[in-house]
Amino acid sequence: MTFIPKPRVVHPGLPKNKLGLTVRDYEGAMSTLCAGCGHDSVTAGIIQAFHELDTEPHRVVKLSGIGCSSKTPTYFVNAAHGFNSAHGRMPSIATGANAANRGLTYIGISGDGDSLSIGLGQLCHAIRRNLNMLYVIENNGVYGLTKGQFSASADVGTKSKKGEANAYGPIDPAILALSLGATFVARSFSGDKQQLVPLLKAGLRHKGFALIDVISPCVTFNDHEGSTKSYKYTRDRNVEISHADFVPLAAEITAEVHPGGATAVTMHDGSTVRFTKVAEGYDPRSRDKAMAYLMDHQKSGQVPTGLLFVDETAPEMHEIAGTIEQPLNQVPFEKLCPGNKALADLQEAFR
Amino acid sequence: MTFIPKPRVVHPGLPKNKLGLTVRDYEGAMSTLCAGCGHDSVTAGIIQAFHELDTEPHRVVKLSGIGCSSKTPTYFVNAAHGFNSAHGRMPSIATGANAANRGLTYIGISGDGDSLSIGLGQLCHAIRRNLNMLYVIENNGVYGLTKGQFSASADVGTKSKKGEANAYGPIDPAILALSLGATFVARSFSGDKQQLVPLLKAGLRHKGFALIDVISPCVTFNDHEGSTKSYKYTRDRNVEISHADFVPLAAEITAEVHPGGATAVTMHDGSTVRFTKVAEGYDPRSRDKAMAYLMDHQKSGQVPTGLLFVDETAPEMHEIAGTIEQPLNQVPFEKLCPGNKALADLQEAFR
Amino acid sequence: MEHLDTAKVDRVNDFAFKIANTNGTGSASANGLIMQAIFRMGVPVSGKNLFPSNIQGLPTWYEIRVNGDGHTARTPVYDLMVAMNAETYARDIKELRQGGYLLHDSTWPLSDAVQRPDIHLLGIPLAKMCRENFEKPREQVLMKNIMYAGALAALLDIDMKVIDGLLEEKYGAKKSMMAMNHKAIQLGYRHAKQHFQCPLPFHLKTMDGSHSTRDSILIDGNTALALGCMFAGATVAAWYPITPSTSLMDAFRGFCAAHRRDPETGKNNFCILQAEDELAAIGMVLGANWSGARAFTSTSGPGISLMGELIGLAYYAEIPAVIVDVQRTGPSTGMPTRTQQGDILTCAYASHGDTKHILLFPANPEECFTMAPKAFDLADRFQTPVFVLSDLDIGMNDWMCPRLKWDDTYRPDKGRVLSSAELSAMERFQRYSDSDADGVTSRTLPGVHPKGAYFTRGSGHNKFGKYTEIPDEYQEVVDRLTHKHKSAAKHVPAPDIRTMPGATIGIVTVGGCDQGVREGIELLAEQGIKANFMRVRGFPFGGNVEEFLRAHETIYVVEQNRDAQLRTLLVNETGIDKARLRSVLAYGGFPLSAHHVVDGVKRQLTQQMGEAL
Amino acid sequence: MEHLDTAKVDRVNDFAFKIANTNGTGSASANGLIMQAIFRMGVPVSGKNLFPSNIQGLPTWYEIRVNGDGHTARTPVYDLMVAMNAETYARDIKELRQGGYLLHDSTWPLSDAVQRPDIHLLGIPLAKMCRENFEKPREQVLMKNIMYAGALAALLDIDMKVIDGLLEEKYGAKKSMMAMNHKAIQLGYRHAKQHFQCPLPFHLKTMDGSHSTRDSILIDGNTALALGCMFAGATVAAWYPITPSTSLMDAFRGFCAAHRRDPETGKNNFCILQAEDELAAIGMVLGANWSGARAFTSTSGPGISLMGELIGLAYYAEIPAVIVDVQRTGPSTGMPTRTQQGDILTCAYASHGDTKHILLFPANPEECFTMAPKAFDLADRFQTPVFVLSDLDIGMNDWMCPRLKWDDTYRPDKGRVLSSAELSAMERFQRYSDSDADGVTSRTLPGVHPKGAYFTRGSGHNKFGKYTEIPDEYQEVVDRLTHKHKSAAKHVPAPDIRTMPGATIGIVTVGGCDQGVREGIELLAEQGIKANFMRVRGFPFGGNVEEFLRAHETIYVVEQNRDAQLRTLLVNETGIDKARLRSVLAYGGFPLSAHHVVDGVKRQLTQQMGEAL
Ligand SMILES: Cc1ncc(C[n+]2csc(CCOP(=O)(O)OP(=O)(O)O)c2C)c(N)n1
Ligand SMILES: Cc1ncc(C[n+]2csc(CCOP(=O)(O)OP(=O)(O)O)c2C)c(N)n1
Ligand code: SF4
Ligand code: SF4
Ligand SMILES: [Mg+2]
Ligand SMILES: [Mg+2]
Repeated sequence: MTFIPKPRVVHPGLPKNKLGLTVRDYEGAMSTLCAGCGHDSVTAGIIQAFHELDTEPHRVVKLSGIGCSSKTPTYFVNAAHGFNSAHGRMPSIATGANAANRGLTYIGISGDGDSLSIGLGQLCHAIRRNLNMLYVIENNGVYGLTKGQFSASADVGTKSKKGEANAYGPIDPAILALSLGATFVARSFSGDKQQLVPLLKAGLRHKGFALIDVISPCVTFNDHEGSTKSYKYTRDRNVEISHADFVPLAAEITAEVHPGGATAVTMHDGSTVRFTKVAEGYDPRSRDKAMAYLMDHQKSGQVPTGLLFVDETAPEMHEIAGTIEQPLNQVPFEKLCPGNKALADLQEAFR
Repeated sequence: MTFIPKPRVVHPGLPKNKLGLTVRDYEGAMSTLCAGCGHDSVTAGIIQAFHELDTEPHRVVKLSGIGCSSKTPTYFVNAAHGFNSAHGRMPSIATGANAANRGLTYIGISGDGDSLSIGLGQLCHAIRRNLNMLYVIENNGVYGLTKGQFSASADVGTKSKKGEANAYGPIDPAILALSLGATFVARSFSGDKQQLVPLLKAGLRHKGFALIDVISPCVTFNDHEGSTKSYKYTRDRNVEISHADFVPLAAEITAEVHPGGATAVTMHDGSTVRFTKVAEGYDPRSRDKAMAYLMDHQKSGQVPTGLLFVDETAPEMHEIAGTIEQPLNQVPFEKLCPGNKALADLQEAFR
Repeated sequence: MEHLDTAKVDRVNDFAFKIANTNGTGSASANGLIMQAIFRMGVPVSGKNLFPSNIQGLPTWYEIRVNGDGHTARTPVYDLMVAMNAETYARDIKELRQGGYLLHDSTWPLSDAVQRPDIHLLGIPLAKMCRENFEKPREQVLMKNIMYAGALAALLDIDMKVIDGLLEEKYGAKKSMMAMNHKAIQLGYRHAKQHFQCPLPFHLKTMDGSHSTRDSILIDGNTALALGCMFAGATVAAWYPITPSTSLMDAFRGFCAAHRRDPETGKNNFCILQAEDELAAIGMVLGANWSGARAFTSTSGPGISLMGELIGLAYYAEIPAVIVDVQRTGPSTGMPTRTQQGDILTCAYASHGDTKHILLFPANPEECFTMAPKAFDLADRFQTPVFVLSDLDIGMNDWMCPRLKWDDTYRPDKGRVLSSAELSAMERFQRYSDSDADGVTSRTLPGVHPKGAYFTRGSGHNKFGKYTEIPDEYQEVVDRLTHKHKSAAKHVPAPDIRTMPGATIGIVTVGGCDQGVREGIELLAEQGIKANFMRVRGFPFGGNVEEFLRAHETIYVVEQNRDAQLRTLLVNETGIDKARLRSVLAYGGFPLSAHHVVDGVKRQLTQQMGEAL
Repeated sequence: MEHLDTAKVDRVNDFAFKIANTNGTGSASANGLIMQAIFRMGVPVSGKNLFPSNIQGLPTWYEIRVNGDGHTARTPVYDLMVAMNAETYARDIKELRQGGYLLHDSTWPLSDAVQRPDIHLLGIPLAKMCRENFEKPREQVLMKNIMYAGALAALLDIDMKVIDGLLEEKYGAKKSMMAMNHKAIQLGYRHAKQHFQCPLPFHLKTMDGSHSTRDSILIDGNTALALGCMFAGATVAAWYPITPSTSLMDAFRGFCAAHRRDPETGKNNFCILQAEDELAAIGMVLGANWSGARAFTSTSGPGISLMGELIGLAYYAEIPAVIVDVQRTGPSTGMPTRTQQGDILTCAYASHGDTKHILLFPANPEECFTMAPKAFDLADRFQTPVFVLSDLDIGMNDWMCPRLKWDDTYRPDKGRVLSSAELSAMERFQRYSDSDADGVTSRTLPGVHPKGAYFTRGSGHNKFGKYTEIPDEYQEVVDRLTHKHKSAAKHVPAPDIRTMPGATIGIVTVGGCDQGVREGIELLAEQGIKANFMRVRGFPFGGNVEEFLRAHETIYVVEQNRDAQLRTLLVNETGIDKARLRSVLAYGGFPLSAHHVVDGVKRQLTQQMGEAL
């Protein structure tokens, strides 16, 4: 990937956020993905989300594994540190980075191959630790960068470009996450920015591990007739079962409340996630109900999307570990080293 | 572990199975585990199950990873090939062995550390392939062989021997397996042979991946007051929600049928699994119901046991792959090598 | 690079040209068409595809070298550049020799990047002609490439009948495609004929006789290796996709589908498992070989690192395994679409603790084919992992090589595996006893016979296969493993040694460097520097390797990595004095070319003279 | 083993005894009690715990050597054997020197296994006495051990006041425990006094002055290394349990709990993560160091193999990391509770592709402590992984060593990390440019300043940190890495060199072999064979390592692995002629003892003479 820096044309008209930054200030290098790749739309959504959240660009840490999807952190928030790590290992690297500095905003971008095959174990354990980060799976049902092999999220019967049908059952990241006790589980579609952006914002503000499974079609290897991860298939089957709006702290709440069921969830920073549409009998605050609903619809071939489950109360990794508030990488050495006197004293135990 | 061969005392009285073998013929080397270790009871159950199934000992393949639990294949069926592999890698090695020879009976023994931490990814993918084997997790909530660290199956709040409480949420192998589309999911308790043996038999006869999560207390590191994997705790909380009897092919069916709900499932070899007791409204043939039930009870602190779910219809790995019936390691070379003539012909494509 | 200036101007069947393009535009088929056409004319040719680690829109190059004498190593200087990618104009034009030709799309004015008065410009308004002749945008993109192919046919005197034949074979069925391609070829061809003086001073001439390609095929190493695995009787393959090894497993699947389906049942006489990662892939391979099937995996550097632990298990528990490492540029993710020989040491000593492995080093697709059965035979005979170290250049580029032959009398050497009969006859089986002269003991397969049962483990065991923590019992087994590894030296392929009367210098190399080094030696000879040649083909090293080293005071080891890994292995594993071995290293990621060897050797020779003075 | 016969009979503070037992019976506390009591008497002592890879019921041994001159290496011959495990009688008795003593439980008749007229039997009806004096079965098991401790006190003249003191410290609080232990000690003590002639000819005598242990502590290497990490300012630790490294992280947790809790909030100034496996553990360490914390992991062989891929990422992306490898016997799972130095090469060249790493080799707990901060300083300064290669013997056995000291003026060398101020002052930050003389470039931490942002990648990158596939740009970076690694030679700990007037032979060793080799050199000197000593302490090797090698015609390299890994590394990475280096190898899993060195060197010397003739 050669990085042709985008000409920073000044658009006086562009709206500024609280930091006085325009959306351009959240962009990255020019994408080198295929024209029309779903991943580029997700990147656009991420850029908008950060802008609307008034995030300080350099306080963001963006991480990824290996894959076309994992290349995308290069394409947003240039002023943020990025780590394009190794295939399937981003969760552990994000865990370490967060352990060292809990004060930053962590976003991880992965693919279905990166997360559900080689990286499955690490993903599951990051969920278990409730690591405080937004984890986006750009799910296209194939290994894009290695030219189109089926991934573990490929549905039974979906056809490869050469026409072979996949026979192995899929791993549904949302169902998996729910079964592992994830505290924020959502699914969206790269083609639906209206839905995606609020979810990204909510996920970024969630305290703990926020997983968003974004169906993000691979135009080159998995967008053909017979594929269950194509734009067309996803558009047709996509049913939004709970639409969430993100309402920043102290913003006036305008969205109209939907009748009955869940209405809103308050995030730890005081902002709220407001449900303007929830399927009958569905409650995004109930893990069991969410699970039951998803498993039921897995068979139907529908693709339920939206904020599927959220629990803002569970402790995240540092709360569990009892770490100090101050980022560990900023604790002065004097506080860390007990010194020679203490050393002399403690050695009495070794006499 | 030094292997003091057990004196093969001849017990004329011991009952013989169809092969004329007594239970002693299914034993292995003397156990070197701690006196009272739950794993030894599981071993005893396995020995009984094989004997009652009239299995030819040398047609069994026993595999394991690393851990106290993984040592146990040495302690049963001496006449079977055993493979004590590497930590967390048994599923892949079993997959390869089975790929090479589908004609044998495969049993894998693992621990909660071996399967839910380092081996989690491989376990999940073996489930996904519906690899034809019985996979037993001897679950004690700790790493026994490395002296008692919490494993990923340790419940929130359970106390270590030193008194520290575990803070991370547990991974429940049964719930995980259901969410991944496992075709046979059961849970039992090393202290309940009545329940365990029929489950082992059913699992061995199941076509596809049979997972049995056996709570198997570690007397040395996790059997104390405050542990949620102790003998006492498990005995008190263990609720059998579906009792299965295994009825071999053509054996007269005697077990009385329980009122309503599931009654029996026929295995691919014609034998039947008969439910003599099933909780009200529970149906071990419904994945959704089973999942809903387990998730519901996870909170209650109960330990639901029994045959939780079974689907005998799903294709196993070789059916999915379309492999010939004859074991691949026995196909004559003549059938495998196209020969020089064919080579000459196919090279026209490279001109 | 001196050949720049010494480049002869008028040459038949001896020149090189390069096509610069953008990936994802379908240029591959146009480039392949030309390459194949030249090949069918009987003229020795080689193509190097330099593509990015990306799917669409980045620079990609295809280099074609034509050489009547059969030299097919990469050459870095070109007589003709087909510059289809404005983004790389500047870089591309630099690679043209003085008096070279630049074929470009004159639809737009040439950028000022082109500042070389000493080259000839050949402008064709390709984009414009496409717009005028084809409707669909995609068609316009694809046909632009076919069009320059047509122009090249005219400029280089490629036989149009051959080209038509190839198109016929490819599109015969699809009439519309056929028509479109034919039209594009003609458009390019005619335009060139009309506007340029064809052919150019360097051009093609149909060849027959000695160096002709009549009895050769055009094949890449991954395809050849896949063929070899099928012929060797491999039934189980487990892998995880990774460039540049992926095409090997694709080819294996293809060949098995064609030749391994049971006629009666239509079922597969093979089982290919796409694993969840490389740790699982190698685990599957161990399980399958342990059960008596021939199983292999193919991967590249990162996969080798991940397989480390289980490779040690296979070594210590003595389980056969064939591991193909199609090397790419490391370390870490490195440059996935660039070549290197950087895993030699990692593979030789893979895994923690004391371990040593068997390595095979194919140099070209032909050896990829022949070394595959060899690898399985060695793995089975020595009950241990065997690595086949190919690389991206060998594996993914099309090489011209003699038609492959198969000896129908070949039968797999399964090594010491006890049959049911043998087992029932014997008193008692003990896995690691009864070592033969090579240090190999007999093994058994699951399910064969009750007496054959034993417990395989990676933990300490004695010669009976029982767990032990007793020093002597442990040492007895690992010492036998040392002996076993040494014994393999007699069985790995002997080195390829080519001597020259009066030569005192020795040049040692490995794998894909073969062509470049041999051409380099010819060029050096022309300059009066005579050298003998040895290409190592296997590890552990046989006696003749050490002999060759001892026979030369000064030895240059040519290899494609930074740390002189072959040299290190030679120093570790032979008695040779390190000081005699000097390194010539090329590790930028492109295939080796003769000038690397010539320049490297000459630089050091003059140095030495300096020192000598 | 000649010292058997030459063993002097009457010796004060110079003897060895061994306790054979079954694991899980709580013998550890009894053995520790004796060991500590001798230590408190001021007498140099060492204990080697030979335990099985199992939790309960298998043979376990504890060897105690007492040596007034301060020799603490393992000795394989014993003056007294406390044989508490009938299963191993036969083996245990073999290890007694002529005229040695066997202390056994005479509750039952001695098995016929005991066929040595040349030793003295000391029978005590321990089991019987336990049954008579203690009720609970568990008590009976535990107290049996305390009872033989009492007997040993009488037989070896251990100061009873010291023992009472130790019991007081340990059980002072728990009166009942105190009483029970005291009773058991007395029972054993009195029985010995009554029935045997105490003390035995070899026995203890309180020591003061030069070699006395007054200013020493008794500590294992894992504990010392954990201390070192805490003092070095490590805040993040990620690990996966594995013998023999587990106790290191346990100790680190303990120290942090005691010294790293924020007084006000009670919150932790540290974060210890029990990872799901070693791949995750190293990933966490990379992430944390990348973010500017000091982070480390501790593991053993199998873990190193699993970390391979990410170690290569750290090397190429230039991320600091400290990796402690407490080596155990390989390959594969090997013998988890036995020691070896088998990961030297694996660590030096870990990961595929061209990689080289920095290694530190502590020889004892004191160096474990001092090398911890050194490791972090080197990792931060050179922005690369640093391995600390300890082993099971150093890590898990109690060693006598001088009290540890800490220089309060020490401040971490964080290397070239740009501050927010520096960044805002500079025009533009480029990650891999502005290399200093050592080949180190400056880095930035996330969240510090917008100008500091860059993209870290394991894929090909140029000096600006941008993705590249261009040969020159790629080579520029990896060539700097070569230079950077070389530069570290000046900064790793210098070798420990000890010369002897008139010595011509050189003996080179590493790590835990230190004690055995130095004692061996003394013994050789007594026999007229003079040798100089060098213990390598770090890699890359500094100039003085090569100097020492050049200065000796004949060099013996003593190490604990099968494949002469240190020798190989010396040959690869210095200019020394391989032929000069001969190996003395001990790799059965037990700690090295002097006789390995003496026998090994003498055997080869006589050989050479033979050759010379
Ligand atoms: C250890 C290792 N194995 C294999 C690869 C090759 N590889 C690169 S990307 C990829 C899969 C990417 O699939 P996915 O995560 O779904 O991303 P996508 O390209 O589909 O967005 C693989 C197998 C690698 N880079 N590293
Ligand atoms: C690669 C690797 N890492 C770590 C270890 C150390 N180890 C041995 S057993 C074990 C955990 C065993 O726990 P579990 O699977 O629950 O078995 P249990 O002993 O509890 O029955 C570990 C971490 C190892 N053998 N290999
Ligand atoms: S290959 Fe697929 S996933 Fe990769 S960039 Fe192209 S469209 Fe996107
Ligand atoms: S430590 Fe625990 S798991 Fe291991 S053998 Fe003892 S009781 Fe069983
Ligand atoms: Mg994908
Ligand atoms: Mg366990």
